Amino acid sequence: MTRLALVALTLPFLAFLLLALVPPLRRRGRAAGLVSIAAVGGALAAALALWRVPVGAPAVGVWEWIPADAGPLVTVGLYVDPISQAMLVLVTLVALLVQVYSLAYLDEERAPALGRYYAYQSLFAFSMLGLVLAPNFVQLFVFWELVGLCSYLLIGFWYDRPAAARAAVKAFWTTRLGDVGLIIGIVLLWRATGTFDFATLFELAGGGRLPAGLALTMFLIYLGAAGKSAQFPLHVWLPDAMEGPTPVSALIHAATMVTAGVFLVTRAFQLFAAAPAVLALIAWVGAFTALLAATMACVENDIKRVLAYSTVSQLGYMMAAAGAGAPDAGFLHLLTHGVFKALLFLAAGAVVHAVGTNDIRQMGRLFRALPQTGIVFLVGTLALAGVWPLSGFFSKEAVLAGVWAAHLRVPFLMLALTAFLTAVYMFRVVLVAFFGRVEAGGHPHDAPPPMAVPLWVLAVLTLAIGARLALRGGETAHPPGWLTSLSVGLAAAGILLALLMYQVRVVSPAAVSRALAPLDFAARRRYGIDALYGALYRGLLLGFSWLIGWIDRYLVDGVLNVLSALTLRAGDRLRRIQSGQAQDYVYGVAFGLLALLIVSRLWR
Amino acid sequence: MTSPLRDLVAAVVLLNAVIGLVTYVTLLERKFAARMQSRIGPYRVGPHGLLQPIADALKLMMKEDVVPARSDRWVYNLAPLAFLLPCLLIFATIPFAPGLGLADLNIGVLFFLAVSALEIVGLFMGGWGSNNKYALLSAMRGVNQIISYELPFIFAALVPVVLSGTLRLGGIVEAQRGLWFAAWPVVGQAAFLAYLVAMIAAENRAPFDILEAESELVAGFRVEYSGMKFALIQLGEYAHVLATSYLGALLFLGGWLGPGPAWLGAVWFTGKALVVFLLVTWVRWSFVRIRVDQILAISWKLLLPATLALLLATAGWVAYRGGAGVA
Amino acid sequence: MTLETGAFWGLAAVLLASSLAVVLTRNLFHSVLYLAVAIVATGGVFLLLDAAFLFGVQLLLYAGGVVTIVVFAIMLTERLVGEGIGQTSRYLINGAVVSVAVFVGVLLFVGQAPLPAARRPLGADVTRALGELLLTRYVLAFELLAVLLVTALLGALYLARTDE
Amino acid sequence: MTLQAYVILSAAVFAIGLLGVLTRRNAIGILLGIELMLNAVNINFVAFARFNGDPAGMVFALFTIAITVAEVAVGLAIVIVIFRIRRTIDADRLDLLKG
Repeated sequence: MTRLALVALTLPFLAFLLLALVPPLRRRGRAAGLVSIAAVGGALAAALALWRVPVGAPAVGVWEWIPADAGPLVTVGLYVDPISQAMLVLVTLVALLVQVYSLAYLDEERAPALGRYYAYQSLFAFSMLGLVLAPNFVQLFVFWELVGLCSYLLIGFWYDRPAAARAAVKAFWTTRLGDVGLIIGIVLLWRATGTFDFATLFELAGGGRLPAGLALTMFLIYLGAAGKSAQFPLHVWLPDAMEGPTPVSALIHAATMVTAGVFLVTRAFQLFAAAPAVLALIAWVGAFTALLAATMACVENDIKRVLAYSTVSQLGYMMAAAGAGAPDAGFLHLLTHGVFKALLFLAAGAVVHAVGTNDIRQMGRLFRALPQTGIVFLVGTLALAGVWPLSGFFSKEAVLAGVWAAHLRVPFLMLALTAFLTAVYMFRVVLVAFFGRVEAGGHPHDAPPPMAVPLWVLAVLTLAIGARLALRGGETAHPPGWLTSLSVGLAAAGILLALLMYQVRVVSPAAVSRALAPLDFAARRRYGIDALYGALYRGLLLGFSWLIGWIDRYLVDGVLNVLSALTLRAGDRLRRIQSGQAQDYVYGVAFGLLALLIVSRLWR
Repeated sequence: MTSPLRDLVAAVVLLNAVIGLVTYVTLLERKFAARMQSRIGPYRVGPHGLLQPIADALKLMMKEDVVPARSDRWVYNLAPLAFLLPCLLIFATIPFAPGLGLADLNIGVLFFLAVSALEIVGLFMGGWGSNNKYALLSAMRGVNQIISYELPFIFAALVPVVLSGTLRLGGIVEAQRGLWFAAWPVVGQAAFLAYLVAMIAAENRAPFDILEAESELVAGFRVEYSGMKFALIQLGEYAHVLATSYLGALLFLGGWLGPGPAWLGAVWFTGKALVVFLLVTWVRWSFVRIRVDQILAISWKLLLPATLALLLATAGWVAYRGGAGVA
Repeated sequence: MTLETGAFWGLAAVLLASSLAVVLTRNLFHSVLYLAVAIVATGGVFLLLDAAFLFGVQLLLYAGGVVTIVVFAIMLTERLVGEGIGQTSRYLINGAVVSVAVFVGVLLFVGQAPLPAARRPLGADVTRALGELLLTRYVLAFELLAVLLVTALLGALYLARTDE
Repeated sequence: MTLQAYVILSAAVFAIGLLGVLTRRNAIGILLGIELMLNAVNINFVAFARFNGDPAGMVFALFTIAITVAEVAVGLAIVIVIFRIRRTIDADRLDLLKG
């Protein structure tokens, strides 16, 4: 069983090594892509095979890594349980589809750049799989950072664009900020328990033998998760990360990397459960993030950014569920969301590919030009809005149920409002872009097969998962009866409002903006968070730099200048002793002899 | 016996004897040279010209003493003394017979060499003090030549020392009882030959007399000297030649060893020394002068390596024999 | 007053006077001659100390050395004949003060040092003892000295050669 | 004579030589001063050797003499080179090493 997981893990890595170490292959571009796709395809096959194996207890395979006196301090290995099985499938599936999609999407890239892209992709797949399969915190952290590195590389894939380079750096630093907390938390946890191993830790947690006072530790670990999963206030990097290629956004910023935080919380939920305060904080922050991102999504005109805010919002959902003590609901939403958000991103990519712009105000009547894309986008939108019987409906309902069951009234209300807003902004995009009055420029046409096939696969999966969930019923939570109607009602109300505003035009968007003027004003400026960070960064860093500069210029240099001046002057004085005439030195010898005589006389 | 007074008396006696001997050696040379050239030589003063040296001395003493203008007066005046003194001093160590000598030092050979080396100081003082181009050139040539031949001379003189195993002159003589070193196969003869050559060069006698070289330098470093000072220089020169002859006789010809009673020793010794002297004179009147570079080449390229090798060979042979000396 | 005492005082007087003359005479040539006197006087002191062999070595080596110095001194004047080679002293007072200070310092040092009062017997044949010491206990230094001499000879030749 | 007398004589000669080294302006004059100092050292060696009854000191004096010869040779060579280059052997003007 671990062997299958190992195959899934190593195949992308081998592909990466191949692409990294064999330049001719990498420079071939398309061939490199095929190698990478083959590898991740193999990984998907292994993951699917692994998925079919029922798992009782988590299967763990370990090898020693960091030796210590009393047994190995750290081991590496594979940790296979239902969560990692599901994540394996999700990751490899999305990765495979994205890579296939990229073949067409990045068709115009130069071959070496394409080879580089696929090398990054393979490395990312490897990293993400390693993260998912990590049996302990250290390995998890290593792959966690590798994932961060790949994210940086892929966001900055078009490194000659200043915006992309800046976004890559921003994403890197913002997530690093959380990671500092994560590694401190890991070390603190190790000090408290003496182990990094999940299995051992869960055993301790299961037996209630965890040491008390873990709140700070778990909060620090949560910080890492919050950074990766773009939780408020570390969410600012994700919208900017849309500067990368769209497939990258689909892979990293919808389906896989950003869910790592949720995955971490889910994986370590037993540990978080030992710190209820942290759990509550997670729930509150998650709900708030969901609402905040939803409002920002309502006023965003960049189609990819709308999806990005939507992702932040849905991540908030998952976190809220986890925080509310319903990690299964959150994880379910993670899976469904991973599928349909990847679908939405890839569809948006197809739209962007066809139209050549990201701005929905310059799109319109695209449904006629891109019927296939329009259909799959609509499927994704409906799923995201939570319309029965699509997958999103069930997972969202499960989340709401979980939060409600945890008696978190305010977060529940925020999440409900988010559900409503989600429907509004998603349909705003659909209506404006696909059914709007503006004529899109150029001659948009449907995507080529390598792009279309993944879209259809994902759309079908979205439907199939929904159908499966509908048939099997919600086995994870038992929502109160009114919740279903509430969900459907919220979604319907949102859709209706969007229709009224953007299709029927009964309600003027401008009037709504005016009515909610302060909110609108703030949301359009991202609530000033980015500006605040910028100001903080500038103020703190530049102020600090200025201070350092002042100290360096006047204190350090001053002392050195004084020293050097003294040295120079003293040297100039001393120099005169050296007259260059040997006889003057003989005087020195004579004085030395005299001194010796005198000393020897005094010594007696 | 060794009271200072006795030493003083002995010194005065010896000094006068030596001076007298040296005076008549000049006559001997002149006569010898004349005979070689089928002349008669000095004949007017005294029977067979026997009083000629005394007449010469009187003449020189009465001649005007000329001091060149702008000469280095002190140096000029002291040079003859500085030249003569070492030449006479070396006689102090020569034992003319067993017990007949001022001091038989246990480093006799070395003393002889060391003191005779002082001679060049006087020589150079004369050349410099005269304030004369030729005199100075002559003096510099002399320094060159004497320093060059000092080493071969020392090496040659050391061969008997090694053979006898002592630096004491008396000891060296005693070691030759039975066989003179000059008669020793190969080693002794080669050393004696080298000694003669080095001696001629070190005494600046023809054919090594470039520092006099009448055709080039008029009369060498003593060109400006006249009167008594000239006489002193001549005296010193002949005294040095005679002393070296004595040393040669002592080192190679068995010194005072000879048939007859012990008091005859001094006579034998002087006779042998005169033989050496005549050998040198014979060479002097037989060969032409050679060039400066040839002189230096002979010393550094031939004589020095040869004598060094000879000395080493001698030392090796003595070591092989298992010790030196009379026993 | 024994002969040795008298000889010592005489030699000491000659040595000191000629040394002073070496240092103070304005004529370099005279300086060198005075040095010759000083060297001979030193040799005399060696004789007083029963080191006859050293006396011989001293005369033999220094006589050549001194005259060589003269020759070079003359070469360097660039004139074969002429006035004496002038040389002057500088800071004579300073030098005198320092020298006298060193002398006094040594005197004070010697004054308190425990020195042997009388001569100890030196053995019958000093020269033989010297030779044996040279070739046994100090043979390494002796050989090194030979190396030094050769090196100095070559070095002097190299330095003084004319560039062709 | 006592050893003190010889040592004092030696010290005096040494001081005189030092005076010459310190005050002479002519490089050859300085060399002469050095010769004097070495002579003084030799007197000391021999005197101590004699009074201690140990010929080792005389061996050292021998070494000193030989080394002096080497020193004179090299020193004069240096003087010649200096003269050739600077046309002077006035020690006051030989200050290329001035700091």
